[in-house]
Amino acid sequence: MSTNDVAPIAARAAAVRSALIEQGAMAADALDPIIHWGAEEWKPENGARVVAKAWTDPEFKARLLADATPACAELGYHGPQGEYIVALEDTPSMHNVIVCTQCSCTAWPVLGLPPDWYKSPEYRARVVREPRRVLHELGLDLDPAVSVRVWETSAETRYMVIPMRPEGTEGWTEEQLAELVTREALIGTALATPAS
Amino acid sequence: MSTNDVAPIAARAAAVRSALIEQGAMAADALDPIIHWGAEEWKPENGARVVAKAWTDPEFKARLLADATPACAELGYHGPQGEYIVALEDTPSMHNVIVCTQCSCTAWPVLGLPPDWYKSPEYRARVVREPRRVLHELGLDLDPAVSVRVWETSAETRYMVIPMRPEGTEGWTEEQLAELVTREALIGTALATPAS
Amino acid sequence: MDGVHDLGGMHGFGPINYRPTTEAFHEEWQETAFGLMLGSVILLQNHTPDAYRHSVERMAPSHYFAVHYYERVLTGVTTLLVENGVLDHADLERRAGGRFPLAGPVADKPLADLTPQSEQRFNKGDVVKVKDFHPKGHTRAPRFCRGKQGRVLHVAPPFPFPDTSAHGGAQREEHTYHVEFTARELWGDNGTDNDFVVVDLWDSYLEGATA
Amino acid sequence: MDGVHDLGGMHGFGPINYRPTTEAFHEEWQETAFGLMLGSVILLQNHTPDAYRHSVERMAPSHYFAVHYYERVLTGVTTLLVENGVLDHADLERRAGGRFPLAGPVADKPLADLTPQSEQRFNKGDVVKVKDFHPKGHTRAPRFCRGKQGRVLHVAPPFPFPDTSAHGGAQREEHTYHVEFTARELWGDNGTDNDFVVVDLWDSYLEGATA
Repeated sequence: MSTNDVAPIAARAAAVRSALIEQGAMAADALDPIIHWGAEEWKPENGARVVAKAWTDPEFKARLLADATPACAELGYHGPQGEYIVALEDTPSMHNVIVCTQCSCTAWPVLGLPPDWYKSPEYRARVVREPRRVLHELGLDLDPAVSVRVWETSAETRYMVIPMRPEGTEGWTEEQLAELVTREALIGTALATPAS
Repeated sequence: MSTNDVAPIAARAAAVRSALIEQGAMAADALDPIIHWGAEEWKPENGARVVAKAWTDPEFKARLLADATPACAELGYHGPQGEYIVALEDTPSMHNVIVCTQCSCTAWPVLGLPPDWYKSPEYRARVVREPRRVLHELGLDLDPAVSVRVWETSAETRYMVIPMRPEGTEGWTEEQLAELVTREALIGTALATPAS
Repeated sequence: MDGVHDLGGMHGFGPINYRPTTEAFHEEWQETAFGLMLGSVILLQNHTPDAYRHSVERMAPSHYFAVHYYERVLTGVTTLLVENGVLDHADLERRAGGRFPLAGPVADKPLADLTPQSEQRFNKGDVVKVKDFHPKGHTRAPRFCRGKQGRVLHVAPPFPFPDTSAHGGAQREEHTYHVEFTARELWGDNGTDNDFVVVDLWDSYLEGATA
Repeated sequence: MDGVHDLGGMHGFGPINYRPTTEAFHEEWQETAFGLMLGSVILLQNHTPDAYRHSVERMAPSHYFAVHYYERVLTGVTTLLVENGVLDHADLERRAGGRFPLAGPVADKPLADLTPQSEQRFNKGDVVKVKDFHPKGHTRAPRFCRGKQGRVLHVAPPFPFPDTSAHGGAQREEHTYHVEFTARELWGDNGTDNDFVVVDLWDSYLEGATA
């Protein structure tokens, strides 16, 4: 494709928005609440709170692993791309990691919109084929004895990883524990680690 | 890939050439004969002469279909990418067409270097899967009863198509007949047709 | 479709630009693209997420790989809005002050010849095989697992079948299954003994198999 | 490698820009790229066409699809010249006055676990099946025919086996076979009854089969 005469992407986006508004197909502020949800409400801090509660409340954890959708909704996390959430529990013998090879599906209500690296062709192509090498490159070295399950988000299930609770966090509050869980830990490319 | 700071392709080509020359790895005129052969000597007019001779000389045609490499060499056509040439004869019930899906291999001595369209991802991707539709788009409508063989140049065999001799060319000279055979006819995306 | 978007397991991709960030959008046009992607649910009749995903898949490969995710989003959504007559392509190019490349057309006969499966045919622990089918249209069976055998880990609820839903067909629902494949099954001698890939697959994509 | 260069049968590609032309080169740099591609045979020790082809395949997909054929040629050849220590990448970028993107590295363990076949195992008329293998390195078995059955039309002479030759391995020779596949075998219900694809395949890629 010749790219010289292509309009700048910002101009293309503005063209679509202005055309819809001027034609009366869309109110001038119609996108504002959507963008607000994407930028502010759907965020990994939500999933971190789910994980912290699972670490501290065995009954909640049982409900979460049995059916994560209502369990997340208990904490107020539900909505688009969260219609059917499944929680994947890491164990000493099994590490879980999430990808969407064909587009970039993610559980928005608990993970937030996916980060650029998760949406990259490089991650999408490689993690299903060489997960240990990818994780190593991203800074996570797994013991070869630990099995790896890569979860491909090919249908409507939206996954979240429940990483293992770090040692040395006995007695921490849910709020303190939630601080240990990044978006990358919820995807499975990082562990939950105490600030060193 | 960020393309803003990439050197222009002409500057990159010149850089390689000048570096090799200045290092003494290559003489200043070392590429000239190669380029001459690519631009001037390997050309579809060669293959057209082969076809015209096959149309008029049954014994040559028999040798060509039995082993095209020495038959083409009889006319002086041999060299790189012509080490093993196979001639594919079109018949009223079978049409042949050539592609190289993985790169753009062609029988240089008889077809010349491949044209841009042959090297395009579009041709490479589509002609093996939907040959009739591709041929239709390129202006060649085949009778549905005619079979199509698409020849994928995946190893070292280099193909050339022997199109059917057009009706109404009885008594034409080899030179006249050769004028009817384009590079596209040697690839199989066109027929040999008398100038209308 | 066997498209370049179906990236799982493809070789030739280099290092991942891994920069954990917290903000969802880096530039305003990305917000607009995202807003339009969700907003198009209201703007388009018969809109489905499957039709949207397919609109992105139909982008020219040279365009698909050259641009940021949200340019793919904007291109796909705008293609649907133009195809459905909501917007006019020439008007958009005039407004944008330059070319506005859209995705390519939907293929003729986009559907594979799959048998609809409204009942749950498989259960946890079953061995299944993914059909080796190659439709021209939208499908969510990644190419890397077609023809491969795996084991059902979990039965998920029924969801609309994307291959028909993307093409204006029946919104029929089918169960999906979390099917675990061994890396050796998928990648042959390049696989590792204790690596697994779990793919979420609709019932129609599968047939029964024996271990 | 399962790379984006392996285009046969991929969907999503649009109209072919079909302009029959007679000239081989449109710009001088294209002549240079072609000259270097052939000239590198002399400049490089252990040079093989297979190593050259693989150097192009290793380009980043975003680069591969964005550029003209002869830019791919130049990129591949230059990558080999740099990898073999003939040229220095930084020096080239200084000379060119900007970035000079090269192809990516060769994969670890690029070879598939195939059994060498120095003898001709098949004959005209035999039914054969292409192994469903997925090496990380160079191979000339197109992905669209892997796992598929066809019929041998013709036995070609032995030629160096590209999968090893591209990676500095033994220059062993094996027969290749022109194997005819029906469109239905390759593309399922999208195939047509009287369409065929003939693929030229090395002996190691094949196993015997029954019709």
